[in-house]
Amino acid sequence: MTKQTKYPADLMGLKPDEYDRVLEIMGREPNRVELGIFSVMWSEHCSYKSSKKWLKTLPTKAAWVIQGPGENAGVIDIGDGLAAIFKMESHNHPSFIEPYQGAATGVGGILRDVFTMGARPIANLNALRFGAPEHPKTRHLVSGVVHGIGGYGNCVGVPTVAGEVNFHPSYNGNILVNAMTVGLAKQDKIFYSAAAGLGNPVVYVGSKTGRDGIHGATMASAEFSDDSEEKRPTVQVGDPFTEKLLIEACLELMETDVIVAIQDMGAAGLTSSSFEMASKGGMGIEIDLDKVPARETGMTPFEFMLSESQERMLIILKPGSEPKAEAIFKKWELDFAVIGHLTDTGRMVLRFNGEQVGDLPIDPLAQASPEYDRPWVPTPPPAPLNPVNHPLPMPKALLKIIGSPDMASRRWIWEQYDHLVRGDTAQIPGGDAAVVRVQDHPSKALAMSVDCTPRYCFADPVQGGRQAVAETWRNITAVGARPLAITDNMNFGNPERPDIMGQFVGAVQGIGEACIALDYPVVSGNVSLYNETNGKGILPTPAIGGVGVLDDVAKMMTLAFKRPGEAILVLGETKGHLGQSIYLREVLGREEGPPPPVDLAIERRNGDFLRGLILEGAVTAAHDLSDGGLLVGVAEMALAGDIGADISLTEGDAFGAAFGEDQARYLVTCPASQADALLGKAEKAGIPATRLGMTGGQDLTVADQGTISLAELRQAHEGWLPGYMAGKA
Amino acid sequence: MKAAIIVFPGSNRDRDMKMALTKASGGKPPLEVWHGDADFPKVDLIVLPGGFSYGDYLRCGAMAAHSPVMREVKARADKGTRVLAVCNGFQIACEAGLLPGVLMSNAGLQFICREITMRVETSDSIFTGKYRKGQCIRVPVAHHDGNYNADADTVKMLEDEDRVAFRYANLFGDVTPETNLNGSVGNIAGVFNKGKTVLGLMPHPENATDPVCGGTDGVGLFAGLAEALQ
Amino acid sequence: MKARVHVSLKNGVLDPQGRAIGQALHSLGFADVAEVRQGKLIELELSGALAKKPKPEIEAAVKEMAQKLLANTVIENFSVELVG
Amino acid sequence: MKARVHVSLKNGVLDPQGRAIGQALHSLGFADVAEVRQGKLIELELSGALAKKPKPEIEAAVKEMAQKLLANTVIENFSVELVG
Ligand SMILES: Nc1ncnc2c1ncn2[C@@H]1O[C@H](COP(=O)(O)OP(=O)(O)O)[C@@H](O)[C@H]1O
Ligand SMILES: [Mg+2]
Repeated sequence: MTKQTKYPADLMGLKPDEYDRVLEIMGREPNRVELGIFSVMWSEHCSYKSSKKWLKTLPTKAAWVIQGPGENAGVIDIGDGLAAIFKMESHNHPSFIEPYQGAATGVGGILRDVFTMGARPIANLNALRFGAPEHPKTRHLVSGVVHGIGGYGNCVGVPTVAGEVNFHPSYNGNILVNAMTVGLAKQDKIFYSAAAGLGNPVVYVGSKTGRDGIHGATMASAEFSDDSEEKRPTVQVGDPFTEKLLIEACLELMETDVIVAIQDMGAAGLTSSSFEMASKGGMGIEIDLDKVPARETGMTPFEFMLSESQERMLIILKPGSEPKAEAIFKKWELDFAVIGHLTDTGRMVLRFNGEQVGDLPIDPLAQASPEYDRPWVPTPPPAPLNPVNHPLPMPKALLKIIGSPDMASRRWIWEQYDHLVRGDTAQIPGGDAAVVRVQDHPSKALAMSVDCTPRYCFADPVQGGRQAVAETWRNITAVGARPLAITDNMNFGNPERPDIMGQFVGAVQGIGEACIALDYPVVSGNVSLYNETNGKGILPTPAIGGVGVLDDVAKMMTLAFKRPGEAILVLGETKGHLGQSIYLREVLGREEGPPPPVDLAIERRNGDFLRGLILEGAVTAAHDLSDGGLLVGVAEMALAGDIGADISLTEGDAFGAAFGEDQARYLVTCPASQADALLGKAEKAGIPATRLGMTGGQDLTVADQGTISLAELRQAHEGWLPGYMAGKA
Repeated sequence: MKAAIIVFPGSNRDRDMKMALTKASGGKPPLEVWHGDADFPKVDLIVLPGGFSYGDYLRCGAMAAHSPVMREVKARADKGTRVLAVCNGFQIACEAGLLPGVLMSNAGLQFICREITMRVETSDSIFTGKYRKGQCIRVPVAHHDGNYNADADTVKMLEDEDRVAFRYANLFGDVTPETNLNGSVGNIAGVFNKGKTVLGLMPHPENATDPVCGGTDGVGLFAGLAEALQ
Repeated sequence: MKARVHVSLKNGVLDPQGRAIGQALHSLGFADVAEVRQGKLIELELSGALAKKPKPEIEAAVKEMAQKLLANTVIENFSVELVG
Repeated sequence: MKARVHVSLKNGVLDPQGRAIGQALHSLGFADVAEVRQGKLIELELSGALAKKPKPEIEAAVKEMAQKLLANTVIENFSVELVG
């Protein structure tokens, strides 16, 4: 067939073959509004066209999953008729261009995804990745992002309780800002986005629409080059006060019985929200764009449909309930406008100034968006680790590690976040997982953590994917909670490159394996591709956010040493795996070897055992081991409790034992008199466990290796980030 | 004790305050008064809670200070109704002229959320009667604009009239530049009006009333009020 | 009719924001910046009856807005300027 | 030598501050305020060699400061004025 397609001068990001598809679906040439709609709906960001095939393979089911991926956020049953609703989302590109507003609006966006389902947001988390500290932009980006997250979260009154931060040169031109929100709802008050009811009113609420971030969704899917910094597309400005009003107004409306469906306006604003609602419900929709509240004069249909103005929602109401709903939004001083109604045509019809300005079929656009099976090559297995020498005495090596950019305390960050507001934060940042009480419940609490070790993922995406899931599971376990489900944020480079696509496929495989083995399904997530600058991709970074439940918050465990003279034990096997370790990188300057393998059956066995110990009150402190290994773990527990320790490393290679990053391990303490009983119990359960030493004093001493004072360790650990931000280092 | 919490659209520690007051009054929840309702029943204690009353984009508390409900709060305070103003509430009370001074940006220009120590400067008030003068208590702060400022004459007057309620200190009771987390004049964390019927403070005693979340050093303040106002 | 209200900290009131900007400028290599003060400039678009009044009356109205809300006269000064 | 840098949000960029001030003025009874925008006014006291240079050079230096630090040119405009 010879087709003579005349392509428009501006394809708005669509590929020629995608434009051919547009012609087929439309049966005619689209006008500018229609083309713009196709372009955002089919952008990577909205359509998941490169990732869909692989995401479908992730395990998403469990008895406690109420809603898996596909809605605004995932929903799990946490007992007593209650549900936890959560999701994570990226705002990488906007945050690089304008760190304060980019990060702030990232928080605003993820909050809306969660409260749109009927949940009261009770906690925010964030996973941040910056370039090398010495890169000239890094300090400014850290400062802006942290201020932005705090500026938004503090004002809306949702505590920011946990997160993670890495520095690596691969993020120099493309930082990652992933924000997660956890909310609480009653199981019989969960709201979905599928439109229903012929003729039902389509209602717009929240802020007015301006010319904000037109084409943000396509920008989020475009690779960066140096001159995109110069182009400086319009960035949205967040208004946390309005968001606060919107949360309260929506939750108040949800107490009534008038909502058929509700959806936030996220990326691609009115376009994607209206298409998704109509498509999910198999309905058509007619919108009168003159009715959309406008912030500026002279806005065009194109601008109305593609604006990414923040703090807006779309609601399908039961007929006749408009006055009741309007009264609530007026009380909160928010805009309220009926902008259209549902039809049974399966089409979206747009009107403006009395004329029809767009007419598109809904399903082909929303559901038959392109799906690519991108070519991929598996990541070659990493070369074995070359011999390792030990240039520094152990105390000096520990000092260097604990004050390194990736390991130093994040206090400077989380003290700028209100992590206490609402009065339910039982475990503040600085521990393994944050713990937030379930409001008005006598004993229940949620535990949450976000984790990923990108250097592992780069060396071996499958192991790295497993490890990221396992680490959140371990963190939640270490506070005594039962891990229930995860959300993911898949940050990768350009999927059109087979090696990058291979990283993605590998990570998805690893994540899936871990979810199955740990009974820990994926209930929501987000994909951010094209994270590259000038052809150089970021380290593959599948950030995982986990949520678990603690039935009795009084049993919550923390990592601080509690008393001098207690026994310190290690659960799990220490083999001394130094490949891809922090020790190797920070002390020897080498990023090499395979990452530690993750044996998921052992993960589960060891973790379940520890949780049992915590719940029966057999341990006084617990901490999972990850970056930096055992000695770093001991140091963190000592610093948190301001009590030193005396330990000995019995096994062969002392440095491997001290700094190896073998997985599935925990440190615990217990009264000295009960150590033998605990070891016996572990042996009976088939769990490797060893006695490491005793707590006490104000120093950390490793037999035969030397001593270092807590004061010196604290100085290095607490000092680096504030010092760096003040312009030192 | 009959208490009312004034809820502005951007209040966000109203719930924390409600939990603390409910506990202190033996399970009886306080009244919640919406900022648009200047008309509310007679109470023994009015609370201005923390948060970002109207977004606080101009100056913290500036807009709330001019809201209709604040006119009513001022009128009642003038007649002796007790007022507890915490964090954003303190900012509002200063802007409204219920308390002297202003709250400027923290000297470090950053939001600070952290548990701190404050020294009780007087036990001669119904707010602080359950504490010893000189006692050091641990409570969290969470603010960006807590830098208390007043001219030298005002500060002298506050001191002469025993109207400084709390100062930022260390656990030994030393009031030093290092313990001055936000730049406040004289490390002042909280002040009274003349007559000590109104207390404004930046730290959050309401977030220190539960052993599971934040400790219990703030309990004394609420227990004292409940006892005195029953 | 437009009015501009310039709100600045009174002399003698410490301006940490200004000082931080000054330090940042120094570290960027702008050594010859002796002092920095940061103030607010609030631009009001006036309409209706007010906009049609004689200038002195408009100015008085804007001054009242500044006094009541836009500035905190304990620590801030303000000045009003009418444009166009 | 003094320089003033006026930093304001670009047209079309949401100005939550300005909007909130406008609403507050209305509720105080100032009905005839149609729109409010809030900007910054940064006053720099210049000294040393820079202060002695010809005006166009000073202006260029201050513009560079604004570009690099004082304004966020993604969402803000600025203008420079030399005084005295
Ligand atoms: N960006 C952040 N925001 C809030 N808390 C953070 C952030 N980064 C790190 N933290 C907190 O600091 C502590 C240490 O972080 P991390 O080393 O990543 O923990 P872990 O190794 O247990 O996963 C955790 O409690 C974490 O929640
Ligand atoms: Mg951990």
